[in-house]
Amino acid sequence: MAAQAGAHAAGQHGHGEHAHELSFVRKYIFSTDHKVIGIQFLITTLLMLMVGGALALGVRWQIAYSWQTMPIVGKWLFGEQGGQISPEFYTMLFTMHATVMIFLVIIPILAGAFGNFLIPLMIGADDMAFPTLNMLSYWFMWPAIICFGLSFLFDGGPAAGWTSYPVLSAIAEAAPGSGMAQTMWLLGLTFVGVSSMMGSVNYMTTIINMRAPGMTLFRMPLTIWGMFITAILQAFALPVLTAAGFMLLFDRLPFSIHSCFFIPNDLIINNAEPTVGGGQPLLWQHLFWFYSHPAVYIMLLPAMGMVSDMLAAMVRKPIFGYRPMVYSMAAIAGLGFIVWGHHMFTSGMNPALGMTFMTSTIMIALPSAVKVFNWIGTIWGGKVRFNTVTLNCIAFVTMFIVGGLSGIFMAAVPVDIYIHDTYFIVAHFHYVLFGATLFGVFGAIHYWFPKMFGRMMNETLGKWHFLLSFIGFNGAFFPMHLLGIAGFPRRYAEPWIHPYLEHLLPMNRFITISAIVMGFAQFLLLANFAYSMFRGPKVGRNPWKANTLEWFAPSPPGHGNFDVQPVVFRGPYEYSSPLVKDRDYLMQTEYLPRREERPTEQPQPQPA
Amino acid sequence: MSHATHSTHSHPSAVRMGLGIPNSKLCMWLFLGTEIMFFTAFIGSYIVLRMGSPGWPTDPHVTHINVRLGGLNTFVLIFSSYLVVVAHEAMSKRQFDRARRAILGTLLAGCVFLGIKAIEYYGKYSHDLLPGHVAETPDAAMRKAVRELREARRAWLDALEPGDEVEKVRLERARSAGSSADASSEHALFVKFDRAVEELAAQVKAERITLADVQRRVRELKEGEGIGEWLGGVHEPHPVLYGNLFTSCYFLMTGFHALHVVVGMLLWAIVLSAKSLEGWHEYVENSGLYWHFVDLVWIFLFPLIYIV
Amino acid sequence: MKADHTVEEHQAPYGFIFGLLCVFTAVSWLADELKGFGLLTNWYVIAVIVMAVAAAKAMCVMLYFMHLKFEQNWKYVLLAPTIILAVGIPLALLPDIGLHYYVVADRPAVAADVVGHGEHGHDGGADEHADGGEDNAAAGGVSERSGEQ
Amino acid sequence: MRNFWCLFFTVWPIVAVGTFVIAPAMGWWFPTDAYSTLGQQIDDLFYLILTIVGVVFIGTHIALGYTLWKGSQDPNRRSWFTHGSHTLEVIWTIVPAGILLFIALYQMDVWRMYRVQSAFPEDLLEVAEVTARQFEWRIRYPAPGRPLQLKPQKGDVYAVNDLHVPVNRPVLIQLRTMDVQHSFFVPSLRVKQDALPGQVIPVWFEVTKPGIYDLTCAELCGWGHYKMRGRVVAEAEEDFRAYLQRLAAEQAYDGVTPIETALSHAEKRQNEE
Ligand code: HEA
Ligand code: HEA
Ligand code: CUA
Ligand SMILES: [Cu+2]
Repeated sequence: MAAQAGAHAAGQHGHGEHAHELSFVRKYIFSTDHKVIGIQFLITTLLMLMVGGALALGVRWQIAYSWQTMPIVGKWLFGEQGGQISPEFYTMLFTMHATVMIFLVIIPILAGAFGNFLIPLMIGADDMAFPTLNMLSYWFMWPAIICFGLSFLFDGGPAAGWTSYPVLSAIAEAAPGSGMAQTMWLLGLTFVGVSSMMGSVNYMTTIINMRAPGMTLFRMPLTIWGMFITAILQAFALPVLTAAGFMLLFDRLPFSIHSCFFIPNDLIINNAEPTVGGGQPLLWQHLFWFYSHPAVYIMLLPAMGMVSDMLAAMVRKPIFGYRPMVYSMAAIAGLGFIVWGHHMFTSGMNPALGMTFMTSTIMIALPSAVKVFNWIGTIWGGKVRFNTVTLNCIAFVTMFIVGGLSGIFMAAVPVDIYIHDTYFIVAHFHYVLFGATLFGVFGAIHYWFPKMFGRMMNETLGKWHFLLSFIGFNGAFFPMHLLGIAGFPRRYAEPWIHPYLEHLLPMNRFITISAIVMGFAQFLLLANFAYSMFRGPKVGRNPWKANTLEWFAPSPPGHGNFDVQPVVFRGPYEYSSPLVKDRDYLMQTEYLPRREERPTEQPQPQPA
Repeated sequence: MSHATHSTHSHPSAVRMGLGIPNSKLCMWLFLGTEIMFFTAFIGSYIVLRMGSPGWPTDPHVTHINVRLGGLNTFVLIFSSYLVVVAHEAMSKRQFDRARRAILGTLLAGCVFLGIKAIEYYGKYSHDLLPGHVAETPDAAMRKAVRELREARRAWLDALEPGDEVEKVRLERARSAGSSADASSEHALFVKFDRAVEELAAQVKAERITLADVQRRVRELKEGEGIGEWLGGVHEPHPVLYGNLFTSCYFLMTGFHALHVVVGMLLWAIVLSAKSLEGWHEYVENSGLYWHFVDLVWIFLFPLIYIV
Repeated sequence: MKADHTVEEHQAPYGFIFGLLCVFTAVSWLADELKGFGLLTNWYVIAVIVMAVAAAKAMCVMLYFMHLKFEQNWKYVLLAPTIILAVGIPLALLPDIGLHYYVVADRPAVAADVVGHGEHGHDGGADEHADGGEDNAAAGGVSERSGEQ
Repeated sequence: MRNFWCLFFTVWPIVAVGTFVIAPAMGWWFPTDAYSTLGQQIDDLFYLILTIVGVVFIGTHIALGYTLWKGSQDPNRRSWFTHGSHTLEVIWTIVPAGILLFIALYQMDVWRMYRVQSAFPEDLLEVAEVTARQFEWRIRYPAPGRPLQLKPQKGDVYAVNDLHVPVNRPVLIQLRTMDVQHSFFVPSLRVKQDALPGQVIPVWFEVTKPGIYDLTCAELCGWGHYKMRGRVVAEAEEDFRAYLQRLAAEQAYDGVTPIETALSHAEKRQNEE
């Protein structure tokens, strides 16, 4: 079926016949196999994580040791400036840090890497609905990487933050030196947009139309639900950002012909001629956050799904409240579309809108609460083994609680008036983005690595990586809440010129050191990854004794995934089912000759 | 292993859970969903920007929006959409020749649409109604006229007195040559023009002249024999309040729509380049969906831009 | 697969729909022409007519040309959220972009009466342009209609 | 090992809570108490949310720690086979819903007072227009005794990075920007409002304690964003008047009459009026 669709889409070139004689290039580089593409995404994004992390360390260095020469790299990078970072460069650092982390790490690692790898496997399909489109979606990330990379080269670098609010981002004079860089940045944004777009329609089609026999919607693992809902969010929200990006791009045209959607009249910027426009900068904020708020759930829902699957498998227990989990994900997605204004409480928007957005934002904590309680419920009465996967999943849950709860402060508008654009926000989103999502991803890497490469990852290294990351992470980001409460504004190249912040310098040094610890812990992950790829102990099909379909395929699965077409008989979470006595898992594909009784709760012993 | 793979691939008959519509059609519909959001962002922005603007140029003499051309274009697109359903129907009945003719018709209609669009764009261009170029107030319009006249003078001067000396020197030379030459010579004409420009510039600078006067003088200059042909880049000053925002929106929306038309035409061109239409049924259906969508967008753009 | 069975698909009255669409187009064109003759001058009436016509045309194209009439229920699942969002965005942008809660600082005066948006009028924010206002109107910069928007 | 991890996941929330408990004593807390009326309400709200959130945080982590500890004790046990509990789901949907709704409704009032123009205090004094630009705050006071106009007037008094306001009465500033976005942020007063290009945004606050407060910029506005430092000086109303008079006199300085004389003339003239 995939073959057929592909052939239709791409014209008439044959498909399948040459499956066993693909050249190296077709097999590993321009491959249309979803698993290869997934792994390509994974490796690319892990490398990008290092890039983004290195930029973050630059940010941290400047805050804690303002204007001091960075050890080792400082002289080399900023020789002309006497080893110093310039304020423009600092702006570029955090802009690119956020850009890389969000657009080249978190979104592609979730949807691109795990989405690609897992969706066909978990629903029992041979491949994605459109393998070629899938390949393109990976390769469209490269122009984006190149554009973002090029924006480093133009002197100032993009200088408007990842939110790139006009007028700062719309008029070249506003940020001298950033002219071409900002334009490149917008182009890069368009390319990641195209890439995600291709991915998301493909995922939706695959999930809707290519499920194995018996795989009804409510037998899908939560990972698939997460990916599915993410794809929907992506499909509805992303075009708006792309559209807004084009509008900003046209506003920036370096010729005398340029539009003025976001440029009001009579601004005198950098002593240039007053602008002639009539546009409205607030429009960008609305359009940007209309995408970027759903995007934060795009950066979370797949991780939520994966963590649910991992937790259930690790504690050998059905997920607590499967349907509420699905519904709450859907609710998060639905509500996610009507809360974007909470980023704009102080922006000068209509206060009536502020009230509406505040209510919806606070309400979004509700489905999140359901999820948190269900995760705890899943662990409740389960058999907990503290391996790397479990540890990362638990970290996900606790970090998400922290990040989510700090969201409540900000959702309360009056409080947000004070903490908006302070480090409280920075703490919040690193807790949800790194604390939740990235720990979830770390868990997922360890969990699905055996399926990807047929080998286990090293447990000891994994635990050390977890321990150092967790401690470093909390050391770095927990104190940021306090910074925020102390009124420490974000995006400050040198906060220390403000006397009311001076006493916070030691805390910032502590944060920076923690960040360095956390940063270097990531080398353990890379090392573990690279080492285990070639040297890890080999495993069979189902090393975790899990239920979902991917474990039914060989490890690693060949082209076409399954040697036997799977047929699905039950939901994905029948761990410790009373129907089978000799083991504590019951795969979705297993056919039990006896008619299954409806699993009841009574005969089971209550949790310890 | 690879054998097993092979067999699953070449026998797509495996039962699947799903909607029972082909993947490609499902994908096309999902894609159209994203396209709706894409145009929503543009159209929505246009609507609110327009409402938020204290004024908006709507007079066709000012905006050079031509409802008749727009209506004609609407008709052309609807007609092409009709041809597409005809083609689709013909494909279902395996009347491939008829389908091919209909598709060719669609392609041609697309060309006509773009042609008319080009005429409209040219109208805007020739009045310099381009985003960022529009003078919004009478003052700005007059200053713009002076600027354009000076540019025209520079071009003329370059032709008259080529060389790499500073402009001032060449200007002096041209002036003195002009005053001594007989009245019909190129140089004399130039001097006449030059004087007019300088006088106008001085008056505009001193705010001693009304817009209507400037318009008249520019018109006279443009009609002036021997001078007019140098003034192609000079436009009669017509301030259009909020014209920049208006043209920004206009070109954004119609431009992206036109881009979609071009993509659609490419899709049709691919079908036509196939030797036989056998097996293209799904392709035609999906491209048709896309084409109808493009039509649909225009159905909304037409009243929003041209009429309201 | 399914493609083979579409042969005996529902034959929609394509020609009739096409005719209908042409008539609709003519109606909106006419609305504009009448305005030219001074017959239909109320901006709102014109706007409502042409937008209603556009919606009707869109329905025709979607239902028949795009075969939505003959599709199964997935069409609702796909189109309902899309349309809600598509209508929702402009509505949500309206309070901030379409109307202004705060005073707009630097609007060239069209004519003082044009600018008012609800309670917040145009507070003399552009004196330097004030005298330009008449000229603009004279030059056709803004037609009388814009006042009603 | 398993006990280590149980301990690990118990200790970290304790450390986290502990940090928050000792933070005020360590000076890692609000820069100062809130010295504005609305600021105090914001702080109250903050503490309310902090309490709720703290309870939720501790509660969820106790539950988490407990389940982890129980679950890791007996490696040979079979897990509890359950697909969830309807009652529990309902409970933990309804209870947080109630709490959240309470938070949402409870704070509406503060927000309304802060931003909704019709809910502003009656006796607002429009002190100045603050215009942000890269990278400074320009302040325009009306001439002493005159009301503030939207457009600059003759006799207006100008200052840079130094905003004086009378204490103990609600004052209003008109916030605007000459170029890009900025944000008017006075941490000690808990005031923050973006300056939006193209619009004039009224911001009101009532300072409750005389003093000099830092004014910073909280919206990225270019390379010099961090150094857009100003101050808000809150002083008794007479002092504020005197300051304005003095500033006006200084700006009207004709190069001959000594400032002090000019000042007394001005005062006399005003008294006569
Ligand atoms: C994965 C990413 C992610 C996630 C999941 C969230 C989740 C949430 N976010 Fe966050 N947010 C960001 C990423 C994310 N955010 C980013 C990147 C920014 C900054 C962008 C920038 O400016 O650069 C931001 C900024 C941001 C702001 C703007 C702040 C400002 O700039 O002034 C606000 C304001 O309301 C907010 C709120 C919330 C809320 C209410 C949630 C909720 O979804 C959280 C819900 C979860 C819980 C509440 C915890 C679990 C629940 C319980 C344990 C139940 C009981 C709880 C109660 C009864 C209270 N976020
Ligand atoms: C997924 C998203 C994500 C992730 C993972 C991170 C990770 C980190 N972030 Fe980031 N951050 C954002 C998203 C993210 N951030 C966003 C959206 C912003 C807002 C930007 C804006 O305001 O516009 C932001 C802003 C931001 C700021 C605020 C800057 C400011 O406002 O002035 C800070 C400051 O401390 C910071 C720090 C860090 C640190 C220390 C990490 C650490 O977790 C990083 C850990 C390090 C690694 C994982 C890599 C390890 C690599 C090495 C050790 C290589 C070393 C090599 C050399 C030194 C050559 N981030
Ligand atoms: Cu001004 Cu930041
Ligand atoms: Cu958000």
